[in-house]
Amino acid sequence: MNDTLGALVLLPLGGAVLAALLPRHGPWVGIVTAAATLALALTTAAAVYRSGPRHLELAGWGAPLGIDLRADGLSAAMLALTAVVGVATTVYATGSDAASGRPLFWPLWLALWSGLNAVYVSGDLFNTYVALELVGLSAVALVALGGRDAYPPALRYLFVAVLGSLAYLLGVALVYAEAGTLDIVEAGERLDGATTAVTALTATALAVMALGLALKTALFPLHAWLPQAHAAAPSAVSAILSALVVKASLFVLVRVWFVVFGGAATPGAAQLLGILGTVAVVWGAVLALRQPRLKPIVAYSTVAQVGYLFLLFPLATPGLGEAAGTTAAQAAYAGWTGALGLALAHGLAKAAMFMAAGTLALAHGSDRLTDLRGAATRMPMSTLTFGLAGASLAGLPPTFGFVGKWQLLQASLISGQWWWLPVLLVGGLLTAAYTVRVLGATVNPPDAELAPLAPVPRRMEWAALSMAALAVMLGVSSSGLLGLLGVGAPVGGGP
Amino acid sequence: MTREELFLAVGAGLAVLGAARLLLTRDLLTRVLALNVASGGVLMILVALALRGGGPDGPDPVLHALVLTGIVITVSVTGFAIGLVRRIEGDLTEGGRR
Amino acid sequence: MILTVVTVILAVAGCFFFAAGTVGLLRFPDLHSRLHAVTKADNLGLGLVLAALALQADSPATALKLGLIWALALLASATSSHLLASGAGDQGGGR
Amino acid sequence: MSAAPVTILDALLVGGLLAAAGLTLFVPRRSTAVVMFLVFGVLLAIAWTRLGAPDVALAEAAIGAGVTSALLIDAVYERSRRPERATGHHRQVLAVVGAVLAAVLAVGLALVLVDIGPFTSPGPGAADLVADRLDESGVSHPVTAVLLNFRSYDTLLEIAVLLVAVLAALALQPDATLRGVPAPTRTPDLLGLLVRVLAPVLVVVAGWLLVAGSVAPGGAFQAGAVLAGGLLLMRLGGWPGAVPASDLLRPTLAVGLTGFLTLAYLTAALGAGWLDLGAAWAGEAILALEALLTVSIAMTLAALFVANQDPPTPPVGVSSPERTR
Repeated sequence: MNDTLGALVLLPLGGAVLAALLPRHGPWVGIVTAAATLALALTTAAAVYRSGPRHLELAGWGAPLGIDLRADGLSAAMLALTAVVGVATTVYATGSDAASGRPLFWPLWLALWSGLNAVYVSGDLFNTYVALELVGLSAVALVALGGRDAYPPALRYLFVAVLGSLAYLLGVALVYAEAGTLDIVEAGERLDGATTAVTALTATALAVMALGLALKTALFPLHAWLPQAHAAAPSAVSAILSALVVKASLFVLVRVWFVVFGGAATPGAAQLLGILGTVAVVWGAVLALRQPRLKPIVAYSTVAQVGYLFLLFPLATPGLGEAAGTTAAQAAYAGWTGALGLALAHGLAKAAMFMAAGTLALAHGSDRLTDLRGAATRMPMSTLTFGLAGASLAGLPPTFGFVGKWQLLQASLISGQWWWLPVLLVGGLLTAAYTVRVLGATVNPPDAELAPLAPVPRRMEWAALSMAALAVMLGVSSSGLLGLLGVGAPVGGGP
Repeated sequence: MTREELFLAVGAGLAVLGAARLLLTRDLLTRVLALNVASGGVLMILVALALRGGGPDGPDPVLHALVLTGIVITVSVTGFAIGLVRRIEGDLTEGGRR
Repeated sequence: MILTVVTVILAVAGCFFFAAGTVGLLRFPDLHSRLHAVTKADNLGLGLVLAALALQADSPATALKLGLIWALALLASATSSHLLASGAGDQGGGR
Repeated sequence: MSAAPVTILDALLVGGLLAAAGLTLFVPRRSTAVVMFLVFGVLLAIAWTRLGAPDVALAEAAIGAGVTSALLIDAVYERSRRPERATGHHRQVLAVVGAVLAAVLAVGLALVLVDIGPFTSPGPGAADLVADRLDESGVSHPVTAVLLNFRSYDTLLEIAVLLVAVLAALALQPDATLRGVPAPTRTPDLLGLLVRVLAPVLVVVAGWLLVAGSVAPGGAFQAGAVLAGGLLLMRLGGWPGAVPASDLLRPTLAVGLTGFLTLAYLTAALGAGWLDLGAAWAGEAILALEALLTVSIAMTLAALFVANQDPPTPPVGVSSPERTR
């Protein structure tokens, strides 16, 4: 059973090699690999939900000599999100070369998927670095598939991604110097046990790692690279980047913050991350409102939505090490499930939004809002997809986004950090505003002459709509998913 | 000051120098070079730590293995980055855009 | 003792040729004379330094490796300066 | 481990490193910057030997200084244009603030680092375990044991990174192969001679590095980099097929990762667990795997170099004279 953890990484990687060797059969290799990986991910998630975190010692050595793979509830949820969005984007990408960008899409995308899974199951700090580089390099290569205009943003993305990784690597070296191990859980135990006070070394290690990972996650004010790169990429790639890739570095930051540095993460630093997240929520939304084109709107929306996820740190950090049942632990647990649930909801909704934006742009030959008139009646499915996804992002009931925000609201109230409440409300309003602006642009004005639409394969629209529908429907039955996020969580004293 | 301490300090200097230059210059090739200098600095810290953390059998082999991996990753990134730089600048000279 | 003295003499002579070659590189007016200075002087300098090292080597195998290094360096520098010179000839002069 | 004192050589080395890095990053001429980077790479390699890391030194000399510099030099000599720099008050202020901030950061980081005492980890450190269990790994060189047995999963992902890098570079070509890159046309006789002499030597050196990796510094990466140099020389010296343009290219690039994955699948399928090499046959398995990796690494590095060269169309005019500002 535990062997699925290895297969989750090595199966898509095998698919990537196969797709590289058989360039003409890329779509088939992609679909088969995607289906198998989805099955593996769902099996793993079910196993974690039923019987707790999974653990696998690779090569038979065991940490700290070898590398261990681990999957707790958060890992399982991220694996499942990646697989679900991955299957949808795979189907979507088979629809059009313009959406995927040439045959090399397939090996690069499968390698990226493998890297994402590797990040989520890794139990080792340095292995995480290598996995992050696999994710970063293949993501940049996928952006570059967008053609000559995508090269400058791709290069900028590459510099940012590698600089972030280098900062992270420096932190790994410092942790190793202090703890003598690269295993994440063991390093956490040793750092916790060895130091009574936070040493300068530990603080420096946490600071450089947080800086590097925040850069890779595009936290304000380190976000400027993201909208360009995500908007310049082919649509399927944009969906993958916004829905999945930014989550990988956030996942690592969560691991590092709560597991490795549990004792060193101070409330002050957590508040700082929350404040930066708040600024991102407002700033990203304001810029999204000012974009004349659809894909940049969706890309700036990612900057804003990533900001919410950083509320995890101020809301959950005070509950570290508190016994189950205390107020602090309850608040932290609500913050944990809320912010990470929101990450899942954002993944689904943002994938839907970018895919819908892609089909609209493909049909209309442009993604300028002024060129999209009439889409509401002529491409109702794509427009509906965009609207549903926007509703989930804005946190309207009964969507999954609403559930996440509700949990964050609870966490703020219980922990007495009332100052996050306006952020949640204003952010929702701004999200609704730019969604409505896009929807308004698709309405058909009377007696306007409309250019004919280019044909778009139906499966592309279906793939997008399925993600949006999932983002809404999961809100109705969310308890299972929230429970999964709590399995093995570092806060809340266990589920 | 011991040899490890000297190289730890120089590694820190190179890492920061490279990172700062990467962020502050606009010349694309200089950015590639800066990335490599920063990477050299970080790897120097790892190698110096290996010397400090070594046992009677010599320096820490785990850190050396990590540095080897780091060098290979850096050259991969550099190779692709130079390709992008050349395409971008080829466009600039050719079409006279910007 | 004699070995040490010979080693030092060879090494110092080698360094002298390197220095001379470098001065030539910096001072000579055009590509061809620069190449002349560098390849001549540096090949000789490298040979002398390697000979000094070979005298201090633990085993004949090490000395042989040093000799191999010199042979490869000679070959490489001859080829590269040939390429440089003919390349410069194509473009009509030095840089 | 007795603390080694700083010698004059160390001080010179460090001074040279800082000077080379500074020149690399700040001289206006690109060609000078690249040559200074080459010097920086060589000095780094010397620094690694001073720090007791011969494996890293070999890799740095072959990959860090060798391959990277070849890529950079090739990039510079065809085009030496530097986009104009926006000058002005704003940018100068930014530069000064950046420099001050960087200096503060560097000093702070250096102070923290220098302050680290000898490792006092509360449990058994990874390094101690490597020494304890080296004889179960199938090789006697600890770095190779870490790379290809204890932490083989890291190396597998690293090989994947290399493959992704070369695929990414190929994606910049119009048809995702090397067919569009013109082979070198004119081969001077002397270069042909050099290639005929040097190519076998490089193959022998690569093979030696590969086999030596089991017991001494060396291994697939160092061997692969040396072999890559050989392949490129052969391509320049009149054997353009040394780096195949299309049909054979991808299989050669992927053979290392394919072999690694096959090993992983086999170990899992046979019930031992992912990448679990039995002590009885680990040595042979590692050597075979390294041989495949060497081929892939060599071809990857060579193909990166070739792929970065410009496609024939669109023709780029005579490179503009170098501008220094």
